[in-house]
Amino acid sequence: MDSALIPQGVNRCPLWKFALGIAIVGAVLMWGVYAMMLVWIKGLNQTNMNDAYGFALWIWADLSVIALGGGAFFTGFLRYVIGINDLKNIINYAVIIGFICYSSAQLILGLDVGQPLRGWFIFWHANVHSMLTEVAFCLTAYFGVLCVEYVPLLLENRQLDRVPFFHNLSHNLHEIMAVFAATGAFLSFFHQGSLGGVSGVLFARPFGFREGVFVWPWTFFLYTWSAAACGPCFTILITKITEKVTKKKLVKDNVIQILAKIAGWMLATYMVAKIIDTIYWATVTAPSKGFDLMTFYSNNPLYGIWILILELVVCGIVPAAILITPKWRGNPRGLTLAMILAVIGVCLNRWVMILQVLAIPVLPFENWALYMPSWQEIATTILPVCYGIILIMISYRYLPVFPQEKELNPIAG
Amino acid sequence: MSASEEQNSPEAEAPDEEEMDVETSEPIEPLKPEEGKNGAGATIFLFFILGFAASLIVGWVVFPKLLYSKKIQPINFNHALHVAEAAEGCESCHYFREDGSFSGVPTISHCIECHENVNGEDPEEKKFVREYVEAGKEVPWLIYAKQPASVFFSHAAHVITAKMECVACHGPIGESTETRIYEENRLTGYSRDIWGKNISGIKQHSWERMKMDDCADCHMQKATSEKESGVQQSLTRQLREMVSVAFPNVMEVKKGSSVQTEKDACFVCHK
Amino acid sequence: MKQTQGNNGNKKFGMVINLDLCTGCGSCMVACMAENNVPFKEDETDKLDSITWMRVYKLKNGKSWPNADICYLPRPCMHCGGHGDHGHSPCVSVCPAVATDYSMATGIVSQIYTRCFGCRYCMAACPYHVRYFNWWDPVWPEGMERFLNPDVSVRMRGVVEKCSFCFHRYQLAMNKAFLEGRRVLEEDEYQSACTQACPAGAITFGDLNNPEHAVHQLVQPDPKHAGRPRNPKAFRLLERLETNPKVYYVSSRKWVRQSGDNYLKKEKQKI
Amino acid sequence: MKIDRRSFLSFIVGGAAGTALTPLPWKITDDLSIWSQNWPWTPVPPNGEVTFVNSVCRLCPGGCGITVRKVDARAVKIEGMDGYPVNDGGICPLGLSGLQLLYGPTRIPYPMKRKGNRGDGKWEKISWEKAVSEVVTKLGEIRKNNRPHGLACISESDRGTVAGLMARFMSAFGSQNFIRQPSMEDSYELALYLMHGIRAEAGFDIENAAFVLSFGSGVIEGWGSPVRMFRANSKLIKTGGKVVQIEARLSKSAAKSDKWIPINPGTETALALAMAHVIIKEGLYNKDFIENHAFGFEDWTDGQGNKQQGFKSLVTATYAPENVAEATGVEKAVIVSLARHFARASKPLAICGRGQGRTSSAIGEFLAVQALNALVGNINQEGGFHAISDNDYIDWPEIETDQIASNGLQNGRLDEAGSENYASVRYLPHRFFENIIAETGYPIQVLFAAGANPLYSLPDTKAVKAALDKVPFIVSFSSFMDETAQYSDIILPDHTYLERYEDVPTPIGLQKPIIGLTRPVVSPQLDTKHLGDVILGIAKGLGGSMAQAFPWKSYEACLEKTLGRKLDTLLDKGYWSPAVFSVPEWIKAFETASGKFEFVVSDQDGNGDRKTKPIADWYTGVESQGDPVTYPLLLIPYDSMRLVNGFVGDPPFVIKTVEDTVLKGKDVFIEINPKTAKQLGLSEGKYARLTTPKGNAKVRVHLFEGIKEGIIALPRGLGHTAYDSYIADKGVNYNELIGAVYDPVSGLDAAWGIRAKLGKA
Repeated sequence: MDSALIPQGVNRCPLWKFALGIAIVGAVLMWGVYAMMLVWIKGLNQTNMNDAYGFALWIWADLSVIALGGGAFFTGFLRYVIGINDLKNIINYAVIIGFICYSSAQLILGLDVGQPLRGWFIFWHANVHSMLTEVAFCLTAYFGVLCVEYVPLLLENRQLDRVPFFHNLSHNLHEIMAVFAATGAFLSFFHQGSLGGVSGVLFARPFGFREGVFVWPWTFFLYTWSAAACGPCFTILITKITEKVTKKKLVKDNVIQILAKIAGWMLATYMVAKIIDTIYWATVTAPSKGFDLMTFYSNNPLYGIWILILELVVCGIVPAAILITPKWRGNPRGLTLAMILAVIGVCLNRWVMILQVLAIPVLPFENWALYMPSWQEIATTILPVCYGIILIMISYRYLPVFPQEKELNPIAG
Repeated sequence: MSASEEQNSPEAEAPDEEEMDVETSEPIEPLKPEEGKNGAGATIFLFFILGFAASLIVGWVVFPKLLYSKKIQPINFNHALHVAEAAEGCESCHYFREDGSFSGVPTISHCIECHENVNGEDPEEKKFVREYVEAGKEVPWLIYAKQPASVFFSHAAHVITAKMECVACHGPIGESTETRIYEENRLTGYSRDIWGKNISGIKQHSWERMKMDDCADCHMQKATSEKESGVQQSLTRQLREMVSVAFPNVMEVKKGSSVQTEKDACFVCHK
Repeated sequence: MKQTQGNNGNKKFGMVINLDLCTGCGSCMVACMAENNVPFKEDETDKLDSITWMRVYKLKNGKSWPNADICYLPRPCMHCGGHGDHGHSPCVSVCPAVATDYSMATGIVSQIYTRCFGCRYCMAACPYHVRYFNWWDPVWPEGMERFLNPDVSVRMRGVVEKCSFCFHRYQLAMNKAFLEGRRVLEEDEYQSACTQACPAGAITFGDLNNPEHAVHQLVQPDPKHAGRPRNPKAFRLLERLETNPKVYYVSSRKWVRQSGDNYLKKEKQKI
Repeated sequence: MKIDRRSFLSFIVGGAAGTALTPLPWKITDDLSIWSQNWPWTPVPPNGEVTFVNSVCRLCPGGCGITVRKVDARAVKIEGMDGYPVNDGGICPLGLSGLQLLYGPTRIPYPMKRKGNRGDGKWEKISWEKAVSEVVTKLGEIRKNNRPHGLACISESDRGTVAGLMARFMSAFGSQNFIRQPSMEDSYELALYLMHGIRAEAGFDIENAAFVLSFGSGVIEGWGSPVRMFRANSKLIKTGGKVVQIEARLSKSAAKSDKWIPINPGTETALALAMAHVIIKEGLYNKDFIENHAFGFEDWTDGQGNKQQGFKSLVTATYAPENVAEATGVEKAVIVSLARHFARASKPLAICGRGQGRTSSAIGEFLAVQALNALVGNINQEGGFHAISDNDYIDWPEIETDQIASNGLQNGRLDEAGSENYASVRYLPHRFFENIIAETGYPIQVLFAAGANPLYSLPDTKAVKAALDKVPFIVSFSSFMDETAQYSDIILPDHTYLERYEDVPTPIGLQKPIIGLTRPVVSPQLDTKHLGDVILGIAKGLGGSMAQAFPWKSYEACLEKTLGRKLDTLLDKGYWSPAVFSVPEWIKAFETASGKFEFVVSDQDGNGDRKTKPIADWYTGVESQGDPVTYPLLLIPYDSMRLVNGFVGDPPFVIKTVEDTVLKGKDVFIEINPKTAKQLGLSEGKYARLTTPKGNAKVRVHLFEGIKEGIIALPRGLGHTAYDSYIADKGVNYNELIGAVYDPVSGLDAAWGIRAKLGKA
């Protein structure tokens, strides 16, 4: 029925199956939408956040999706600015994933503020000292860039492409994509960094605060770096999952290997920086405020030293080692494992840098504050996941996302 | 987005292998150039203009009419007459209390001092005495210059210390012989005087708009000079700043107290 | 005026709480709630969702019976001056919309509820947990809204609020001063509600820049160290973080003074 | 021209472009944010003219001066009155919350008559005329049946004109059954009557003391007049005065004192006597006072010629420190040192009355503590104990009772106070209710509850309820829907203290007499009526001698007449105090048979004959109820300024200040030593079942190092079943778990705790 919209020369599942898929994911999405409406109408009392946890699951989700969406800016940077041409075979998908991540982030932010109708104050009454201001401006600007990057792909839809205006527009946009990629990388550098600054500048929160080493606040660069390292991992991971689901090979191995190798080296260097940071913080910064390292990891039922080991070793050093070793990287299982670990690692880092910061009592006579999200928070966090799946399903079905698909999957006859 | 959720998507459930079920695109023709292309273009342009014009009318004419409700004051009050009759002019009714607060609109107990009985022929006065004085009810005046709940405004600071004229903010209301229509923003509940009569928010007199920015403008001017304005003001301000840096003892530039904005701090006018 | 010349005429309002005198009765908390229109819910036992601008903490010395000891510690907003007392308190700098600000003229950290859009970054920044979010619409039982104080605006759902050092009382006192042609207040003209109510007289409030004020004399702030107390019995909470609070505590008990900050194990052993 | 899809799209695009150039989107965005700043459901308090009204708080016996800030007709804030002799500007959490009671949902809006069963909460609104006439009819009936003594009244206080009118009403009516809510006043009054020979109030010159020895008194937890005590405590700290707290639990007072001496609860009498032992043995007592102004220190001979033991030989024989060390849990050396410090201090003062002093105690404990004061000779001295004779400004004409009333008055009090067994005691509320249940004496047909809430605040609430079930007609005059009002048959609601005039006699514990004036801060907000006027109305309705006994037109007229010229001072200054006041010298201070301070306790029958029980019987405490095998733990109550324990419950502001280690959700925490908890297999926050001989309750566990092993503590002031949803059904009422324990010599309820057990729930 919708065959007129499907790109030429590729196979897609029957419409009913597609519709069923959309319907099932859509049902979960509607659950999220219901929770979202509850939150907007009744207020943030629908969450389990409290005065100790002003930032919680949502902000974690926000920071995580932005880190994971970092694949878009970094792949774009590599493809258009550095000029690694092979990456053109995955860039479309990286852009779509980035677009989903960033639009999700904005949606979550819209939910998270207590007064969404006044959200625009962040632009109109901006405070230049605040990390969030920088985040808001760069994030919005970069989302604009992502839209511009997504548009040409949309216009390549068979029906839209027939309109000469759209056809030309798409072509021209492709021509100048390098400019946008560079802008995107620039903006991303800042907002990824500012997100790192969010906890890094909290000088009265010794667990989050970072100073010294090279530049203040050090978390600024760590965040940019980790996003550049783990974003592409996420892009690869989603590509692999898509291949699994569609039972097709969509991107050639050499493309994946190039990206994985770069991500690996980014991750490895990031880990060096992160370990230096951790050592400096644990031995200089925190003790100067009266905190032994172990006070951050004891006297509570959740946050033990295991979390530091998990983040740095299991989800940091291990995937970095796999990715920079050609033999291990070449092994599909090794590659997948590394991708999963890297993604978990960056999400865990964001969790720790937001939620653990708030969990740790700073006043000596206060206790650890623990928190369990409400179903409304969970539903609204799953909502963007569903939205992402649906957008990927639609994009994959109707747009020529993978340039190598036709070549890798010739239609018999 | 995590791997597990992606795999839950129905596409994971064994894509059909049968050729028949697989939707494959059909080759299609590129769009043919339409006939009468110029004519169509003109039509499209016409509709663009139509839409454009319609929205301008809606936005500039219809919208303001819809946005504000019009209310008539409960009593048609003659300021000019009262100012002439009252012994101390404006201060007879609008005065400072001992604690420095400003009385604002007088309460019925104040009005009774003169209007315990009907004094004259004016039907409005009769109505006032009958409906409010005799019933012991306060008049539900609609306040043109009503402050939002978040604002603290010190009349004493402005009128006594800074010696400002009432007219600067309230306009020549003391000369009015009848009350004008009170327009209330249906969304915000604010008096129209706050945003300004002009829907675009442009003002000709200082009293025509009383938004926070209008307060801030004046407070910024106070920080530099009271009379200069515009370019002249900013130039002298620059000059003063340079002098003050070089010779801090000679000249002191008054910066606002706010660390964030270097204007006056928020708690000067907010509560 | 002589004493204030060194500070450009700026005031630095601060509080000294004598923990030896404090009985932990909770009057300061209630006085604050009553003065500042703090809302309440049926269940306020979840202290992480219970707005108490002033909160009294119970400190324990950690010893077992019969050597156990307790002490109560009232905690208002610290009105931090930040590093070097430049006004960059932990919370002020992080607010993306200038809804909270530091005034160099008074040293008070303001919170403008109508500007705040509820991102709660300031709450994450504050180690003292003085900032509270209005998770709920403020609701008073029918009729009880009659005791609400018009000098303090009621906060709507979805914004952050905190202790203002009863700044509205400063505004009102200034109002009176303006009427009387003054621009400077006497020490007793501006006192916070908790100070006024404290039945044990444990709270002292005044201008830390003014050597004639009791707060200055009680703690002898050291201007070289952004106001660190020179009185050995006095301390500030989390002095090591260099937040430079303007709330000082006095206690004759060593363990109480040490409860005000974090110490490494080896430092503790030395003590 | 063809209007196709593209034309339509073009129209939309043109419209969008045009709209962007109009104020519409920008103004709407702006206005929506302004709307969110002025949500119509968020109240905006109206501004107006600010005025201040001075009055006196009536929410506890503390009698603090208050200044109420008003904006136009609204009262917006209660503050302490500067310069008021009791509190000088300070104010407690409850006093600050008064407006929540005034404007709150717990108020009774109009006279109401019960519909359905008692306690169902179904009420019918009736007019004041009907309400008064109902009561008049009921009272008329019992008078007609010659049973006026079947009327009883329970009241918070027996001082001041309103309580005076009520008491007068009872007398004129022909009933002796005017009962006051129990408090430490009962014990102090009795101790003063026995030792000083006068009916007087205890006054403590704490401000000027140098060494305060507190036997469990919550010096900074609401004992006496709370704010005054806070100020006195602060003054002591500033002047270097010492406070020693003798208490089983590390209370706030204990923590703030200079020294906390943990003691086994209930052994305070023994400790005081052991201290007396040391003081006497070491000759540290005030020789002048003991030799010249005291009787019964040495052994003596009574009217029958029998040798009687004196105080000295009692304590030297029995109360050597080493003898009491084990029982009290206080080491001998500590007792000796404490006794020496106390006796050698320049201005020592011993006080007692547990916690806030809202219960009576064994008379022996008060006698022993007062004996300490006598030994150091601080009675009526600066910084010492002052006996303040009733500052009797109420001088009303004698009542001329009619025959019915005279007959009624022939019947003694149902509670047996003043009877042969309990000769000097004035009120025994618990015995009153027990006698109703046991149907001893005569039946009570009508009960007035005025400013008292016995169904909540008397021990063993189940028994009180059973007693109330036997009273056919209960009249409540409460302003608030408290437990007793909820269980009454008709409610004639009083104004709150912010809506009425009333004189306030000397606050409890003050060392000089003053009168305060409560006055209307706002006009009555509801259809309520001043209790004084209601009493006058009922008396008038009854007519005859009743009407004659109340010659005043209204309560205000009565108050004016009673206070005379003092009223001008009261209206002007807010309080009246005698221009010159001093407590009498020792030589004039005592009106006992000997004219001296008496260590021995004897009935004085006026002809010099002394009849007494042996001294050892008097100087003794009581055991707690329950057997130690079944109930291995001891449950004691504790008081807090954040938990109101009088005739009102916690207003919302005050309950908000309660810590989450005291109350969480609807669960109350029981304080327990971690070691005891471990033995019982309980840990922090766990639910437990608390059982006493009187009842049981579900509680949660809070580990507290400030309490001795084997002892558990529960706060007073929770577990209300009435009032509003801010306080009702939160926690457990301690009084449900405890019963009265009789002091055999005085008849007073002397319970200080009860045996208990705690198991997993």
